[in-house]
Amino acid sequence: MSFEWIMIPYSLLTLFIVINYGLLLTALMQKIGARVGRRHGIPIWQNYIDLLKNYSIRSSITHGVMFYLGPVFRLTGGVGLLLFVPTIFGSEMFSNLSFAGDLILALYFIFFGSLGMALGAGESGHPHSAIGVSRGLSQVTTSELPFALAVFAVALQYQTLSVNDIVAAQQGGVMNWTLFTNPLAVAAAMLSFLGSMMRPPFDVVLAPQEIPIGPPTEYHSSYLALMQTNRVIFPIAKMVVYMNLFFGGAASWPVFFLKIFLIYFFSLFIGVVFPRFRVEQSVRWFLIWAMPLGIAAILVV
Amino acid sequence: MQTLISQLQTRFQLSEFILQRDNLAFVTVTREQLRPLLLHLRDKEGFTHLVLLTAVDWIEDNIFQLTYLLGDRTAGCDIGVRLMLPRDVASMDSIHDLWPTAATYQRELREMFGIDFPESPRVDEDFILEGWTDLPPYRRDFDTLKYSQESYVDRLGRETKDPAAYMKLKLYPDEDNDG
Amino acid sequence: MSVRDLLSPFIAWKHLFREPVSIRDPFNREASERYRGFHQNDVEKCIGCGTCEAICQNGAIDMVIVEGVEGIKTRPGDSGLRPRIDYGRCCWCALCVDVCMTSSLTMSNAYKWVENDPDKFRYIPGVDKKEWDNVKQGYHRPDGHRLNAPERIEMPELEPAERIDSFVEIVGGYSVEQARLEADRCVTCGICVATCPTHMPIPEYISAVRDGDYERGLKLLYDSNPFSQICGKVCTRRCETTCAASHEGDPIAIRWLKRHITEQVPYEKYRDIIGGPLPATGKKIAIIGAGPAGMTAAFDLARKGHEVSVYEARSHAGGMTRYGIPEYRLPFETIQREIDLIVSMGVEMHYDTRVGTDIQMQQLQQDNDAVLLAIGLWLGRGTRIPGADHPHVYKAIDLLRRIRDGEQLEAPKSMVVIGGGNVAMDIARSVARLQKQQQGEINVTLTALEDKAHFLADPVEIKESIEEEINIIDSRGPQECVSDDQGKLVGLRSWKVLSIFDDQHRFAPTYDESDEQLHPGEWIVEAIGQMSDVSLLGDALTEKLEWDRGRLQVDDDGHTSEPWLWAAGDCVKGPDIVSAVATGHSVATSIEAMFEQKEAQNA
Amino acid sequence: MKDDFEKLLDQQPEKEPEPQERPALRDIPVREELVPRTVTAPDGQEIRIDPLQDYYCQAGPTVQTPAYTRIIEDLFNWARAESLWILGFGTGCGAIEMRPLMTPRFDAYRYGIQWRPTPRQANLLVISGYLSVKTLKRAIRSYEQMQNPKYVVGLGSCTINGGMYWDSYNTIKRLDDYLPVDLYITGCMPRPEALLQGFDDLKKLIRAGKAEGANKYAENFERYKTNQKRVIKDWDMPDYSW
Amino acid sequence: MADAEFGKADRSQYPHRRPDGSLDIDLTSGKYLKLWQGPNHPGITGNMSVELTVCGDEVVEGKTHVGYLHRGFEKLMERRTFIQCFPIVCRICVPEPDFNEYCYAAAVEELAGLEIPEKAKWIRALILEMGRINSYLMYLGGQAGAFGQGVIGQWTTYARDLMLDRFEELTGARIYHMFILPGGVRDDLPEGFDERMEQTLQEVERTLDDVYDTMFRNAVFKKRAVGLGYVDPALVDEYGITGPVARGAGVARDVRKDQPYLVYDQLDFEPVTGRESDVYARADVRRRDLLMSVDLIRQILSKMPHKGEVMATLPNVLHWKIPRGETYIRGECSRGEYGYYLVTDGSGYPRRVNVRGPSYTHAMALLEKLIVNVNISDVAGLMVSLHTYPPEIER
Repeated sequence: MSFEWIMIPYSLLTLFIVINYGLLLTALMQKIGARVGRRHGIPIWQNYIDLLKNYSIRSSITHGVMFYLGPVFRLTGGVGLLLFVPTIFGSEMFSNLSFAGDLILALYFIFFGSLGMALGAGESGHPHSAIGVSRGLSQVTTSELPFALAVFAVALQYQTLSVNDIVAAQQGGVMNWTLFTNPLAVAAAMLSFLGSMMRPPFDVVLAPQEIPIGPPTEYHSSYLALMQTNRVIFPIAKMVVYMNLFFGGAASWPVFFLKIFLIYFFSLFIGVVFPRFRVEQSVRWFLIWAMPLGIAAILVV
Repeated sequence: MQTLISQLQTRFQLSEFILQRDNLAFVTVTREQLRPLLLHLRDKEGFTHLVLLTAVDWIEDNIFQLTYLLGDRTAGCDIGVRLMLPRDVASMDSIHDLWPTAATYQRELREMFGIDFPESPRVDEDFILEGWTDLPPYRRDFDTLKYSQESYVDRLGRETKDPAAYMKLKLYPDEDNDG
Repeated sequence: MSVRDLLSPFIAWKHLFREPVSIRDPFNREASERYRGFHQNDVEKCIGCGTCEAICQNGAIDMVIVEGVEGIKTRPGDSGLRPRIDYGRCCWCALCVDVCMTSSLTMSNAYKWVENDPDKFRYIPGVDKKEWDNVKQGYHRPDGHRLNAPERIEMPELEPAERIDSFVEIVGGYSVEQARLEADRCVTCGICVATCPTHMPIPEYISAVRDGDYERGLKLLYDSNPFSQICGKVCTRRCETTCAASHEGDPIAIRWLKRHITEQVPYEKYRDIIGGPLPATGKKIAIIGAGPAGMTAAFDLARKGHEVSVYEARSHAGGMTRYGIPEYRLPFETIQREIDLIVSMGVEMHYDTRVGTDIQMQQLQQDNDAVLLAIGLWLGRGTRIPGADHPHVYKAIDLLRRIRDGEQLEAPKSMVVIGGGNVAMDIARSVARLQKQQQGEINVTLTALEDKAHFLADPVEIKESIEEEINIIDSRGPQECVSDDQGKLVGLRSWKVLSIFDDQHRFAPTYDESDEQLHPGEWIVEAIGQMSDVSLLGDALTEKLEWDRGRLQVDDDGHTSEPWLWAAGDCVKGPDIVSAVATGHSVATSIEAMFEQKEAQNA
Repeated sequence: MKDDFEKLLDQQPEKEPEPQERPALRDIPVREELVPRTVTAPDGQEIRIDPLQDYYCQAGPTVQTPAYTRIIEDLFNWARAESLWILGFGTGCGAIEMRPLMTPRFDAYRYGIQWRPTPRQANLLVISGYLSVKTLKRAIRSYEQMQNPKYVVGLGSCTINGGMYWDSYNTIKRLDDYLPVDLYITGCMPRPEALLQGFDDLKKLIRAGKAEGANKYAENFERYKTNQKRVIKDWDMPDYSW
Repeated sequence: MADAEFGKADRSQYPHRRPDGSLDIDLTSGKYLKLWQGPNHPGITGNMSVELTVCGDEVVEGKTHVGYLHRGFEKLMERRTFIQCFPIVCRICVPEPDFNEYCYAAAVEELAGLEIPEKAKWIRALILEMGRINSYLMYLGGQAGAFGQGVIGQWTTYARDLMLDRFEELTGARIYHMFILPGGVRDDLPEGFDERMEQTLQEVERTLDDVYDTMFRNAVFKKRAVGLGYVDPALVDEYGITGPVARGAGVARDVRKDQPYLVYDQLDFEPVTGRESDVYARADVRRRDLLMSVDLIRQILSKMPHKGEVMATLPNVLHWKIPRGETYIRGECSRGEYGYYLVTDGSGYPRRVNVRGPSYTHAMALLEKLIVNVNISDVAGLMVSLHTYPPEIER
């Protein structure tokens, strides 16, 4: 695929849609979670207000350059991830900047954000941030490992490193999805997915009851707003990757919305009802349960 | 309870025995005998539970009363061992080695009454108060209302009238009632 | 880790499609029926006694002056103050509601109050209008939940059967324990002090009873009332009518507690406790009449060091307490102790000395720096109905005096008393005793214009009279003292009273003439009021003085229009022993002030 | 808002002519970890550490004016009002009613109210009842760590005039001496419904642009600090802590 | 298990003790980190703090700091009359205030020689059990929350809210009931209270069923709670441990049974005990104790006399004096033994009141002991499992 200038406004449009969908979706997820807790939960538009509010805070203080760059890196990671994988399969407008090797780039971006965050939060000097970062890095590392293995398995399976091609290979019926063609890889990836969504049982990084609230402790006003923006983009971007790799991608926005919702809901479904693991417990959990699955997936392929 | 006390009385010099209830008695003991008595009660008589340790300020008599309340949970009865301490040399031997939890009580007594327990762990650390510079607040000669009014500012504009005085002012102002 | 442990938690998801349990509109949710919310006060019921302030451990309540609100005025029984509550202090424990003496203070179930000015959280419930003023729900003191005993400790008394045939004192007096319990009921509000004519420090001496410090109590008593022993037995105790406890229970037995103090202190110690007179000043004062008013003034002035002479027409001091009150209420001994105490302050007594005959007013005026007229009300008023001039129609006051003087009266077989005041009760009960002693049977009828609820007599008197088989017939207007053909009195004819006063509250009784009764009686006693005998003044002086409807006109201090002459006691105000004491005090103060003024002029 | 504050300023001189210094019965030691010291780094370099200077910033707060046009400021105020983030700091017994507030029965999330565990992200400090001197110190620090605009709600009668601890030696009586308070909710404890009402009223204040406590604090920084230091004897923190 | 291995980790880098017993910790060495949890910390129950010295992820020393809620109650009571003390005592323990009211009232009654009506005793017991349910419900939410399971707290707080409604209609207040005053209780039960109580109890039971399924039968919760915070039964006496913490260690001590007060001798129950003495066992003891309270309330409501006074005749409370004496009254609250030591001197004011809250021993000496070698993540869960309420420590 060759680069065309029109792809830039197109991908910005994608970004716009995804941000809005993300804002609404996270609110919706909160509402669903609240329902389980027998209450109504936040209004569906609450995230917009919170975002606006945080941008409108008048004062902000910084702990150094990295502190400032942390959220920027994180946002870059989210946006980058989104932009370099095709959002809607087969659509000229919403394929974004995907290219032949985009799968590797995607993996890189997934990690990039966390690293940026780690640097920024580390700079803030707050012990809770520091603890959160060390926990985060160890957990992310182990949780991404099965994912990487799964991706590797999938790449092997389809013999390509282009997300687009992988999606293309899954077209033509539900049974063609990686979900069914390579269930082990999907299982490994989904377990890893749980680990990256910052929901119980793998939210020890944030853990409000222990280290309020982990890495972002010191972040506020526009920094926080940046992070919030990222928090709605990044999971979706990530889920786009998942959707493309394992669930047959999406050929239209409605299908996209539905699939993203379901994938997101999966993490919620588990997260609402479990407490969290300690960090070494979750590391061990990933190594014991998810890693073998990933390795098995490769071996099967 | 009664029999226990009479047994104790043969071994220790006890005074002022009060049987408050069937299952609660208070005895007064001398400083030297406190520790043997506590040990005896704990190890021989089954009073293994240190319920509380606190002080009472009898400022008129210039003494602090220390009350060691021990409980026998199996028999469901308690004995309060009282010890009179001169107020001006308020210092007492620590019993944290008998009950580790006594250290906390002793820290509080040190802070709130100014009764010292040398050897008790962390006894000089701030416990409840922080940066307190006045008299230990639980002492009777510390006036909390006075301190409060001196340190903090009440909201202005409050005043009250005594009904009888106000009626006098209003109904028979000229009269002098002193006879 | 079992599979069950992995799956079981997902049960939580069953709530997903259930309606949330949140309250739809939490802004308008009503609190429960009993909720202790913001205060309400029925300001018209409230008497401003300040008990709420006393019990509030937060110092949240101030008693503040409320002006310009209808129904709130400083008057006997109402201080005119109202509680203001500081919601920067309140903790909604409702002790103030529980202790409220009139149940005027209650709580609504309103609970929302947000303000950005912290000074606005102070308000006077009932006066400062709030939206919860008319809310019905909320905490009110539950029935039977009292923080102080509503019932008076009963006074040990002789049973009617034991007392009816003698003049032995009925009331036994409290024991120390009983007195302490009764004193315990007092809330120390001091509302009563204003009502007491002589403003005795009632809460203080009740506190003394509570503390068992009777000597302090006695000092307090005698500082304001040298007739404390007597008042402890026969005071009209107007204080008790305004007692805060009387609104929801029995008033404190203030009189009995006063009596208790005087009984507990040995008489020998009285003089030491009260203290002797000051050094002599050389000023001389003459007092005419050794009743409560005269003797009070004598006591006050003698203690100041003045030379006081009292002129009494009768053979004993005490005035109306000696000659007007039956012995079963006030034994002689009590009076004597009181008088002896006053005399011991250096008062010179001249018994059987009638001013006007034995000594002249002019003489007194010349010999003294001041003269006090305390001659009381010794002439009984008559009804002037037909037949009232019959020799067996008596004035109550005369009969009482004769009985107290020890005269051996022969009681009639039957007797009718006209009047519903204390004097009427006294004579009825005294004669009843004589009847019981002499004939073994009581036949006394008491009629009055008023209905029983409006009798002027003390309710206790009425109750005891009924116990003593006095036949009380209320709302009867006397028309004629009927005699038979032999001129023997047979009884009183009366009509039923429809109303006593007209629209302008003037005395103008109307009768139902169809309802006529004849109350049989060999004697008829009129007990409808007394007047003073002012003949001693002499015509010239009588002419000079100012008069108001038959009474001497005096200013607030008892000063007459003559600079050297004061008047006090029943002859200016009353009849009532404690008022007499009060006027005695004020005259003494006034005379003292006059002396000081003169001194200042001389100097 | 201005009025009552001026009133408050007027009141001060009459009541407190001079801060009463009580003779110290014992010296308050500086906490071990706050003592300035010299440490040797692994590479042999000597580093001078003064924790009170190094970890915190001494600069006072500044007044932050609304820098936008009216319409944008209004929009921002609306957003601020509809997104109240409460600092999860239960300073007194009032904290007990915060839990029902955030749970199914009252579900304050419905009204845009959430709690945040860190002062940096919170913009509403709820002083839930009495403040002991020891907590006051922490509350002040938490407040100062919050970002402008920030709001303070005093909850319960003890924040207004001492409440039932009016004669206690260890609790402050008037919150507005130490922090700028936007609203008070009376009660002991105020019910969750009353709290919701209070937050609703606070929203109105914010929307009207009247909740400028942070600027008030900056303007009168000296006075607040003087008051704070009068009661907090153990002042082992810089005047202002970012 | 893996955890056991974890416990056997290399200890060479851990600080050793100085001769005086304190730990030899050189903060400047960079090996250790001082970490304050609280007072502004959501994982801490109430307003208190723990000063942790951590090495890696593990706590080497923990010091409890209290006093943030100190109001000086014991001092304030010395200048309040006996009745004036009654509204302030309940503030000593916010989540379960009724034990303060009961213990104080009972102590005053004993020293004043006041006998309270039979019915008042039943109502008092009812209120105490209702308070216990509230306290436990709050605890369950907190325990799950400390391990990151928020939904339990939502449910239990709702159930607690319903119970607060019952409190409100009975006592006239939600949190500070101020209903048990010396001499009895303020008022009788309101009309129809029994039925509404029954509905609430059923809702509580339903909630508990859910809680049991989602919290107690939860792999992750077990992973976190089992084996954490082991309390040696031998420590029970040494550290003055009472209540569910002791019962979780298998020591069947319950004041309701050992020294029955009010009407507990007429009720049918057995103390609930556990065996493992870890966080999970304590949570389970409390859950079963809660169910027992539900049963006790049913018993109380059915056995309670229908008629009768609820308040003894008090002397005028404005000048109520109590002769010289001293006594100690205890009750079994949801955290353990709650007691009041009251000394009177014949005046109208208490000479000395000392409140013995169970948290006093649990949160100080015991917590400081248990917290050593615990992972930072588990500090909150461990603290909550001791069920401490700071205001009763510092009063």
